[in-house]
Amino acid sequence: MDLYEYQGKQLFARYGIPVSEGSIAATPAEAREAAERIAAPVVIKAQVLVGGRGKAGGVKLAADPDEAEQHAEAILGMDIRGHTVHRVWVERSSDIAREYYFSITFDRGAKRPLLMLTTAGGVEIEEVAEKTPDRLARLHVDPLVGFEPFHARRLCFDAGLPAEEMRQAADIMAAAYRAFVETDAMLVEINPLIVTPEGKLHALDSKYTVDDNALFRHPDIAEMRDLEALPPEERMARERGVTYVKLDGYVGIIGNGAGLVMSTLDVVAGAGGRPANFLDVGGGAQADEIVTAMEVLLSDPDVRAVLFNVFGGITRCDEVARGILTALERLDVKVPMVVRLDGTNDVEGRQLLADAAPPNVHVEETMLGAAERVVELAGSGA
Amino acid sequence: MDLYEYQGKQLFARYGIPVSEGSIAATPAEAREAAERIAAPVVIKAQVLVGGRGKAGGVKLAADPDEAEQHAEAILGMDIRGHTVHRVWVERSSDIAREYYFSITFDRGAKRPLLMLTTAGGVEIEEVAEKTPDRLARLHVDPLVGFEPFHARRLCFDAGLPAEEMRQAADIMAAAYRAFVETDAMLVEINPLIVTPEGKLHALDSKYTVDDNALFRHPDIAEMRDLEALPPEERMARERGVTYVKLDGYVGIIGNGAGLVMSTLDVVAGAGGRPANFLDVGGGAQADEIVTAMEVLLSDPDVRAVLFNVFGGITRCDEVARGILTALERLDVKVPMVVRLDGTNDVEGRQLLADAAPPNVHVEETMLGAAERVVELAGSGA
Amino acid sequence: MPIVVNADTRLVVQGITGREGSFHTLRNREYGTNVVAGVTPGKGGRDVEGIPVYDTVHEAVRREGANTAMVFVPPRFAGDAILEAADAGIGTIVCITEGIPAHDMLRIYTHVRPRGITLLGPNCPGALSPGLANVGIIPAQVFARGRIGLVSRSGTLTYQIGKELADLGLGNSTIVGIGGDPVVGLSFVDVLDLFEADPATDLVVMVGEIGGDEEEKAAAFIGERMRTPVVAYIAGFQAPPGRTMGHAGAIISGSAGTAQAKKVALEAQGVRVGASPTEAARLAAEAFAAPG
Amino acid sequence: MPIVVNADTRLVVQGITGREGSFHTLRNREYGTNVVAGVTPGKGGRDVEGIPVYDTVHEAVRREGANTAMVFVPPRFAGDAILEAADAGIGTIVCITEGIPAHDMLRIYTHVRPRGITLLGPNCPGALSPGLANVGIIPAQVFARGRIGLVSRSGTLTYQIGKELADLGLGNSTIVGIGGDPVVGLSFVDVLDLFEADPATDLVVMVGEIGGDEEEKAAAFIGERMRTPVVAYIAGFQAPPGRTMGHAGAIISGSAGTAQAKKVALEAQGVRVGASPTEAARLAAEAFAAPG
Repeated sequence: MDLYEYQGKQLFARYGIPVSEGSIAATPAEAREAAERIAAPVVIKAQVLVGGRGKAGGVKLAADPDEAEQHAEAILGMDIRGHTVHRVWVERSSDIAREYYFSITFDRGAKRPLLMLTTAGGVEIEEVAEKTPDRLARLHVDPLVGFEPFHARRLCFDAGLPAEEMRQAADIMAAAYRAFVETDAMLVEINPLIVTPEGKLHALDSKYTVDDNALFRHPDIAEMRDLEALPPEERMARERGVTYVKLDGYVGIIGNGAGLVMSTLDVVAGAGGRPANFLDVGGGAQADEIVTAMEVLLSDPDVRAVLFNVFGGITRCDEVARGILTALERLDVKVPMVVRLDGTNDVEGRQLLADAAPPNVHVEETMLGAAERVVELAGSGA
Repeated sequence: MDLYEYQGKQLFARYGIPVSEGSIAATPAEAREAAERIAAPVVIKAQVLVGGRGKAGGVKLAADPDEAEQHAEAILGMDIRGHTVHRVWVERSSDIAREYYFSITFDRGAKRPLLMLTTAGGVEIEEVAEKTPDRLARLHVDPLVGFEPFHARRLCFDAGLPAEEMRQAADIMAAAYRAFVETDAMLVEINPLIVTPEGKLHALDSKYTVDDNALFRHPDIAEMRDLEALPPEERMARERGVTYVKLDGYVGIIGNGAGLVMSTLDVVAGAGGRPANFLDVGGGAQADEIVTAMEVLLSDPDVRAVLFNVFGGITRCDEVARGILTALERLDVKVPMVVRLDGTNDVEGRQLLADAAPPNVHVEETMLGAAERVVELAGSGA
Repeated sequence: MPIVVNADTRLVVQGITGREGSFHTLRNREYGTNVVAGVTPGKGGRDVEGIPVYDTVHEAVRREGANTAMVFVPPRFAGDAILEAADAGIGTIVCITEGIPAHDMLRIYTHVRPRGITLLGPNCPGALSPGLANVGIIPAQVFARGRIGLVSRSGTLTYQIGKELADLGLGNSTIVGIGGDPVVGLSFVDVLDLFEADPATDLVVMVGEIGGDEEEKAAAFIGERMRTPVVAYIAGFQAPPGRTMGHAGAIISGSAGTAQAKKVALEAQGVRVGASPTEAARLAAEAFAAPG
Repeated sequence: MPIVVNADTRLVVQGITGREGSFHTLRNREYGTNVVAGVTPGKGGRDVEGIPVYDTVHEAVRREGANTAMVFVPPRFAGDAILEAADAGIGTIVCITEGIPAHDMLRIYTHVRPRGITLLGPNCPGALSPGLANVGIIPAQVFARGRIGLVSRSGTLTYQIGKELADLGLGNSTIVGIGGDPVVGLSFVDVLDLFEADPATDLVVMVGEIGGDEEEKAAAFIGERMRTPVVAYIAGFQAPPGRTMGHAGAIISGSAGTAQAKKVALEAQGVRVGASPTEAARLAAEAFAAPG
């Protein structure tokens, strides 16, 4: 789960990482009030879960409350790379002497947290890694031993931080590590980590991702989720507990198991079609779950045909067939469906479909055959 | 550093282990006030850093404040195995259905914390270990992984705890483990861990030892040290930062390095003498430290002769000789001294002593020879 | 002796009295797996159709000599269950549970790895050595006994490929589902290493997917160390970056972890990569028929 | 090649710019030890009489190929220093510092042990292989070169015994001070194991003291595994129970850890235990003269 800048900064503040004074605003009037409270020049920052808002005009400096209100007016509702701005963060403007970068990522390859620090901050870290790799200090922390003072020293010396800033940097890194572990984060990024003309270090932006699987122990963070930010189909999927990712094609795809569904997308693409989505009903799905999944998938108006690809292990194919038939009864299904059932109780499943013989359902024996068929049907059904 | 029962219970309470309501009292009047505040039958418990206070009459039940005052009167000032009672702990009396035992010790052999739980509590654990070893559940915890729910389950099931008490026991064990780690404890013992007739678990006594080397990070615990409890020579030694242990003999012993001093005690005993103390001046001692050490040692009126055994490594023998001569000047040394100097600058050291030729100082070449000489001098000097 | 699970397996099932736990335990036993015990705290002394239940894994080890554990407990307790099994001296731990927090697995992995414990999963279908033992949820009927090792991050996709191999008359020595989480115990490299040393395996089919760099590491390992031929399949060419595709670990981060990059890395080491499960099975059949 | 420190030692000193650190570093170098670097955070770029100083151990490893570290920093920072050395890939860490909290050492020991790192100390005088290298504070002039391995929990007591051996014309292959703390890296058993495999060592003198059960474990190890003869000395027969005798680890807990118990355990395995350092040296001379 990705957090907005202001949410990440709330967590920063909780762990003692210095951030600017600020407020969240959903309307230009709220932005004005925030600027009045701060009583100093402020920055109005679009809150979106995507990069590049600066270039898109989503970050503006305002000298006074009037200007804050005007900028908020312009930014709220803006579309930034497909994301609508619903809220702006209004914070006290900072004077910047230097910009650094610090992050902790969950390095699954090394199976350890990876810490990175560079004095070349304010740009994408990939750029630093590519252009000035010697200015990028990197190290891994043993997750059982944790973050020790020597890690801080090594990062500071390797990145070439001025001696007088090391104490502050070490405190920020230790706090960020604590936040990373205690909030089950997959990413904690401070970019830029600024140095003010007075020599104070300070987080000017935040990128913060929390492990979905650990949200049960962080109810406060789980509540930060903004369902508004999702496309309507994905919102529906999330509410109903279905694993769904919207894509930009027109062949709706349902299957059981993440790997098989991903493979189905690829095979459909190989057959010349464009997948409209990824939808995994998971293992052991019951008829009801099949109906729910169908409903989510069909709520996407781009879907012209549906491919049902199930390999029964725990999942029983007769149960899936029953789900399909129920869905056809309950929902007004206008698009053709190709169904391929294999594995546990596949014969029974196919028999159920053959007996009911719904007019727009086409049963195929193989995955490859099913993919070819659905592409053909989607093409002619437009 | 060993803590008194009431100090250990303060730490228990801090970590959420249930303890009885109570107060500390240094006078019978304070004990009466405490009993009045509690307004229920109380137990008056002598606070001493030694076991066996129950048998010695140091624990008494009082039905009312009058009785509390009387018992406190009797217990305060009592001598329990060489320890004078300066304070009593007055706590609400508990009803006891069952007595358990739980402890966490620093197991240096296994290099892990050792947890022990038995339902045969209230007696010395050595007795349980010997007589009913199958009722004693023991396990080690990996210090990097820490205490996990499975440890609690295993202890509870292995010890045969009733199912309905497991939740409470698990919470107490987890709290005790946290206390053990966070306060750098070498021992956390709850004996008895009682079950009340209502089924509540509760710590009725505490034994708590904290690592001296870690006191720098626990100033609050360091302040709990009761210098009054020490014999006067050891109090003086502690105040002056000298490593000193009082023994019951009459040959005063000073040396450099714990192993060499222990060995010197043994060699003196082998020569027929009885050591009065252990005193290690440590590595690299300067003349001033020698004077201080001598002062501590000579404050013991039992000392009839002194053996100075130094093997110079970092320590320079000439520096030691200078310290001895200064001490002889400053202190009124009435007992004979045998000095053996070997290692770094030994020739210079011996020369200094030979030049000054103080009347009661005898220089010996070997450790064995020095031990024999001091025993002889101590015997004739009585 | 086939790898991970085999005739020496003495299985204890953690969470045996749960609905899923008991269902799959009995299926595994029916298949011929030597299921010696189950563990459910507080239910010690009962039995599940004759399988004795204990309160702790330690007891199951002491009383029944269990050497392999299958973890079937809910995600918030599963990490603790793995640590319990490791502490009890279990040598092979198969964790089926999906949804364990990644930080829990980081700590557990760091703890068990240097102790030489074989941890399979979490979020995996388990391991099956046809004819000998099945530990997990792999539908054994799909797979025939044979000499092809199969290793995969995905469950159903593995069954698909097993089925396609069976259709071509080919069977498996062992099927190992390593799991779809960001941090799993056995990696592709670990399993390839086991297959390389396994006299019962003549060819390996490796089924990867987007996310992480384990397939790339496997490619390097194959190039440097393997004599047993390997054929691969990679899923997720159509996956968009930054989205989790069902498995917690199936996500392209920035430009890292794409199916294309994995395919290129494997092909650079001479590994043929099928464009579909069907083609992967066909390539395996060709490699199997070719002179070693 | 003598054990722990020898001609291959490339030493980095952590805390080189401190008073004690620089004094002993220069003494070690003067003796012939290959001191390649020092580390003091913030003083990188300076030098101590020609020895380059770095800010981190990693840099000292990268630039100077250090393979052994000597830790000379104050107790509250020493644990961190050991972890830094381990993280930097140092294979042998000698920690002189006294007073490190026992819980710190518990965590450090658990971390470094499975990684195969040789940790000597803390609270130890170091190791000396006469004529080759001296890492620590052992006064080299006391010891002659020879074929007796010497291992001890105590510093000055070791010097005493070394001197007594020298007086009898005997010298040492390596002198190892394992340290007087409750948790130290190398135990008696570890060092005995190294001496057993060391062709330069014909006899071992082991110097124990009260507290813990490492001498008892050593006795068992000697009985089961050692062919090299061992002679012992134990200090602390006069120590009262429950009191720390100078070394944090020198304490009799209840009835455990007494000198008598250790003596009995050793003698039960045929180890002769001297009643004084003088007698221990004499027993060593006898054993050394006897046909192996």
